Amino acid sequence: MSSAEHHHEQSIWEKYIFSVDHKVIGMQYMFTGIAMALIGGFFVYVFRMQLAFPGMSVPGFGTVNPMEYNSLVTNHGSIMIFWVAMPVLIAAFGNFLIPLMIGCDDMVFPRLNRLSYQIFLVSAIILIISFFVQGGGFGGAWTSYPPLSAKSEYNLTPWGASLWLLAVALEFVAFLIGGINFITTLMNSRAPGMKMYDIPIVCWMIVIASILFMASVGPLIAGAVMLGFDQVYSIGFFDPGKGGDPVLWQHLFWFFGHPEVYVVLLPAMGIVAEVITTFARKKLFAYKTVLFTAAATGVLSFFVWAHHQFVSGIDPRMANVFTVTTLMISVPIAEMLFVYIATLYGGSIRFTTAMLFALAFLAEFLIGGVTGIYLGASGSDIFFHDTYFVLAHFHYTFVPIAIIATFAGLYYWFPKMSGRLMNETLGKIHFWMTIIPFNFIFIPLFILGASGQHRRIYNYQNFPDLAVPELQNLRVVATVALIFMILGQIPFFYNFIVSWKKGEKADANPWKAATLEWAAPSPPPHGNFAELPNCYRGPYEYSVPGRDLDYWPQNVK
Amino acid sequence: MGLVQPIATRRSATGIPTGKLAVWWLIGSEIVIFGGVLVSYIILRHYHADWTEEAAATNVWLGGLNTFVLLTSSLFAVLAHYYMEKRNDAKKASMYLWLTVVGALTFLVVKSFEWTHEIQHGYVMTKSLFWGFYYTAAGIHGLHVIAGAVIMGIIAIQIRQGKHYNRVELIGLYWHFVDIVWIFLFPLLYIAK
Amino acid sequence: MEALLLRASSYAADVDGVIHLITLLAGFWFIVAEVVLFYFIFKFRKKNNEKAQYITGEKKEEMKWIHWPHNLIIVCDIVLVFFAIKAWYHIKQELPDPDFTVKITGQQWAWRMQHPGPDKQLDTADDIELVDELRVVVGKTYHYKLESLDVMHSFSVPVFRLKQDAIPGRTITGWFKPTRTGAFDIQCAEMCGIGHGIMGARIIIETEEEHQKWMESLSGNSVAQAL
Amino acid sequence: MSEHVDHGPGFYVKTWGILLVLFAISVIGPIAEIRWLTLITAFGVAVVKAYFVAARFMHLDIEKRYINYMFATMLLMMLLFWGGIVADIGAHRGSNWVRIAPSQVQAPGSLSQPKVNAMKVEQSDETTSEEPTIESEGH
Repeated sequence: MSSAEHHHEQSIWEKYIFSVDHKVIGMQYMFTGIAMALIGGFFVYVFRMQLAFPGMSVPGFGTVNPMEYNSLVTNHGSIMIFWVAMPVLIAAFGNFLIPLMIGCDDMVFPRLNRLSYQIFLVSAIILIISFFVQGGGFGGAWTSYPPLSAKSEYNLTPWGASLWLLAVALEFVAFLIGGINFITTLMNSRAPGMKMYDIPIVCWMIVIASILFMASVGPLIAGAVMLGFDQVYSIGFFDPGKGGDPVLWQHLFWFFGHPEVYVVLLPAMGIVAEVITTFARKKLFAYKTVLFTAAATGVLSFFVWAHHQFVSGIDPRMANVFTVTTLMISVPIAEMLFVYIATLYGGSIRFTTAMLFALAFLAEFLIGGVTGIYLGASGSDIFFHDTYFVLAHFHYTFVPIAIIATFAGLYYWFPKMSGRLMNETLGKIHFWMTIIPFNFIFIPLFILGASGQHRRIYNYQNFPDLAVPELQNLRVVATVALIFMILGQIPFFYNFIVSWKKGEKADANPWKAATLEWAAPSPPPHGNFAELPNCYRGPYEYSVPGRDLDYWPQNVK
Repeated sequence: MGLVQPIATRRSATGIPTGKLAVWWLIGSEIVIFGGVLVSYIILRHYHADWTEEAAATNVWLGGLNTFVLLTSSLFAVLAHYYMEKRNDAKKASMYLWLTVVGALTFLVVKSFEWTHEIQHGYVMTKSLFWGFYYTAAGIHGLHVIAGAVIMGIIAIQIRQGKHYNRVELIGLYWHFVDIVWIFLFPLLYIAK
Repeated sequence: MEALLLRASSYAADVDGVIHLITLLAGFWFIVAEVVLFYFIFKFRKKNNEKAQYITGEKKEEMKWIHWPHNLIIVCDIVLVFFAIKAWYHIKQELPDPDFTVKITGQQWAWRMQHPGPDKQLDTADDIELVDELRVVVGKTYHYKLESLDVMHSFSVPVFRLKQDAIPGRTITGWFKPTRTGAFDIQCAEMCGIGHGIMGARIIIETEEEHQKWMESLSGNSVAQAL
Repeated sequence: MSEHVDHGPGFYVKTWGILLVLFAISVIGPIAEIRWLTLITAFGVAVVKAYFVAARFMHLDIEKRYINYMFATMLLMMLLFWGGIVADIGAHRGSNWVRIAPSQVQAPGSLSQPKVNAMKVEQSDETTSEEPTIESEGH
C-alpha cells in the first residue's frame, strides 16, 4: 500500500500549523529553536556590553540595571539549553531524521508528536511572557537555587520566578512525550532487515539521549512541583526555617543537570558521525565502540551529579566519591572522540561546509572536554567553582554542541529538507566568521576565570582586584569578538532563506551518502518513500573494496 | 478523524506492539517522577523525628479502605483485559472497565472525605512539612487516578463501538501502576507512625 | 597560576599544584589529540579522487591504536584523582587547631564578619563586628564559621583559593592561614539576587602589631559605645 | 499474543485474595502498636503486593525481559539518588558542618546592627551610590 493514495489536498492550516507529518513538526521545532536562539543571542549581546563598558547605554536596550542584568543572564542560560539546544538537536533532527533513516513513513504516534510540539511552544510563550510581568523576568540563575527562587521577597520577581518554573516544567513534559515517541519509533518501526547494528549512529544517539532525559528528569519534575508549592504556598520544602533543606533542590536539579548535558551532547556526536563518514568516504571506525561508549557515558552520567556541588555545602566526604566518578566518565567520552579521529584515517576528506563544521566540532570540543577535568577534580574545583573558567569550559562544550554541530547538520541535511543546495562560498564565510571569533570570546574568559573573576556579577568595578585595566581589556576583547560572531551569522541566515526557494536544485542524494534518508526524494513527500525500503547492510559502507561506486546505500540489494 | 495510521505504528521489530511499548516507557518515566517525591520524603522523614506525631493525625482506616478499593479496581481492570483478550467479549470487558472507573470514583470520594476531615482539624498543607509532602504526594497520585478514570471511560465507550480493542490492556497497565504507587504511598504516609 | 593570581594562603600552593598537574597531564593528551586530528585532516584530504580505505575498526590491531591511549588516559586519571583528593582532604576535611575563630554571616548583599576581639574568644562582649571587612593576622590559623541569613551566598577569597558556600540553615566550618600581608577581594560566588554584584568585601591581612594597634584604636571608641 | 498457560478469571480473583490477605497483615501492625512490626509488615507487604500486581496483573512475568530490566534500572536510579543524598540531607551534622534546627534558624531581621565599623558604612555608601535602586546596607 503506497502512502500516496490518501493524498487529499491539505489546507495551509492543516499542512503547516496543525500538521502531523514528522518533517513539518521537525521544521517547527527547528524554527522555534532558531527564533529562541536569536532572543538568547540578543541577551548575551546586551549583558556582555554591560560587562565590557559598565554603566553605558547599550544600543538596542538602554542602561542595564542589576535586576535586568540578573534576568538577562538567567534567561540566556535557560533559553540556550532548554529552548535552543534540546529542541534543535533532539526534537528537530530527531523528528526529521529518525523516520527517514530507519525507513518508515512517520513517527509511531503522529498526533502525540504534534501535541509535544504544541506543549513546547506554549512553554516558550510562557517564558517570553515572564520577561514582561511585574518585577521582570526571573533573575536567580538558570539553576534557580532556593531560597532565592522560592521566596519572592528574596528574588524580587514574584511572577517571573513562577512563570519561569512553569515554562521549564512544561518543556520537560513536552520532551517526555516526544522522547517516548522517539524511543518507541526506533525500537519498533525499523525497516525490515535493519538489525541493531545497522541503525545509523545519529538515531541511536538521539534515542539514548531521550532515554537519559526520561530517566533523569523525573526527580526534577517532582522538584519543580515542590518548588512551585514553595513559591506559591511557602510550604517549606526548601526552607530551612520550616524543616526543608535548600541543598535538596541542588541534588534534585543536578541529578537531572548532568545527564542533561549528555542528553544534548550525544545527538551532536551523532550528527558529527554522519557528516564525517559521508565526507571522508570512510566507514565509521569501530561502530560498536561508539555505541557502547555512548551507553557507558549515559549510565555513568547518573553517578557524577555532585561535582557541581563540591563547595556548596554538601558533606566534604561525598566530594571524593564524585571526583572519582567524574574522572571515570571522562574516559568513555575521550574514547569516543579518539574513534571519531580514527575514522578520518585513510579517508579522502572533502571540505564542504558541513564537513568543516564537523571537524571544527571535534577540535573545539576537545578543549571543552580537557578543561572539564579541572572542574571534575575536587582539589582544583575549590578555586574554579563558579568562576569564568567554568563558564568558558561549558561554552567550549555547549557551543560546539548547540551551534557548531547544529550548523553541520543543517548544511548536511538542507538539501533533503528543502530540495535545494546551500551556497558553499557563503557557507565557508559563515564558518570562518563563527569559529574564529568564538575562540576570541572564550580564551580571554578562561584567563579571567583563572584570575579569580566570578560569575553573574553585574559590575566588576566594585572589586578593586578585578577592576584592573588588563582584566577589563580582556572583557572588551570578549565582547568585541562576540559582536563579530553575531555579525558572522548574517551570511548564514541570508544563505538559508534565499537557498530554500532559489538555491541550486538538489537530487535525492547530493552528497552520495549511504543512509536510508537519501533514498527518499528531497524534499520527501508526506509518506516519505514511494516504496518503503528494506535494509541490507550497515549505514556506513563507503569505499567498499571491489565496488566501482565508493558508497553502497543501505537499501540497494 | 482524518488521520490514517502510519505504517510505522503497525511495525513491531521488537515483537511488542507499539502501544504497549509506549505505555511501558510512560510507566518508566512515572516511576522516576513519583520516586523523586518519595525519596525526598523518605530522607526528610529520616531527618525529622518529630513528624511521627504529625503523622499520627492521618486516618489509617480511610487509607486502608482506599487501598482495598484500588486493589479491587485493579482486579476489575485485569478481568476487563482478560475478557477482551481471551474471550473477545467487548460487552463484558466494557462492564469491567466501568466497574474500575466506579472504583476510582469511590477512591476519590473516600479521599475527599479524608482530606476535608483533616483540613477542618487544621492539618492544612502549610501546617508543617509533613503535611506539605502528604498533600503533594497524595495530590499527584490523585491527579493520576482522575486521569486514569477519564481515559478508562473513553476506552470503555470506544470498545463498545468496536474500535481499539488493544487499548483495554494499555489502560489496565497504567491503572495497575497507579495502584502500585498507592501500595507504596499507603505505608509511607499512613502506617509509618 | 601564580602569574595570574598571587598566593596568599598556606594551601593555595596545593590547589595550584593540582591545577598544574592537570594542565600537564590533560594538556599532553589534548595536544596529542589535536595534532593527530589536524595531521589526519591534512594527510587524508581528497587527492585526485583516489578511493578511501575500508577500515571497520573491529580487528584487534586496528583497535590497538585506540586501546593504548585509552589505557594511558585511565592511568593519568588515577594519578589526578589521587592528588585532587589529597588536596581536597587537606583543605576541606582536615581542621588544624585554630589560633582564632571568626564568624562570617552572609546576608542579602553584605558580609558580616564577627572578630574575636582582644580577648581572642568569640561570642564575648568585646567581639568586633565589621561589615564587608575581615581583618586577620598573617601566619595565624583561622577557623571560620560560615552561615547565611536568607539565601545561598558563597564566601570566596580568590587569593586564598578559598571558596565555601554559605547555606541558610547550616553552620559550615573551614580554615585558612594567611601567608602574606595586604588587602584583597572577597567575592560572593553564588547568585544571591539583585545585589550579588555589590557584595564585594575586603580581607585585610596585617602583622601582629598593626592588628593590635587597630584593636586598640577601636576599643577606645567601642568601649564608649558599649557603655 | 504469546500463548502462555491460559489463566481463567479465577486465577486473577485468587491473586486478588492474596493481595487482600497481605493488606490485612500490613494493617495489623498499627493496631498492635508494635513499631518495628509495623515497619516490617508495612513495607515488606508493600513490596510483595507490588510484585503480585506487577507480575500477575501486568503480565510482567511473561513480558520481554528487557522491559523488566528497564523498570529495574529506573528503581536503581532512585536508590542511587537516595544513597547519594541521604548522607547530606538526612544528617544532622557531618564533617565540618552542622544543621541548625529549624527553630533556631535566624530570621534576616534578627541580627543586631553592627556595633563598630562606622567608617566602613560611609565608605561603602559612596561605592553603591551610583546604583539608584538598591539600598546600601543590609536592609
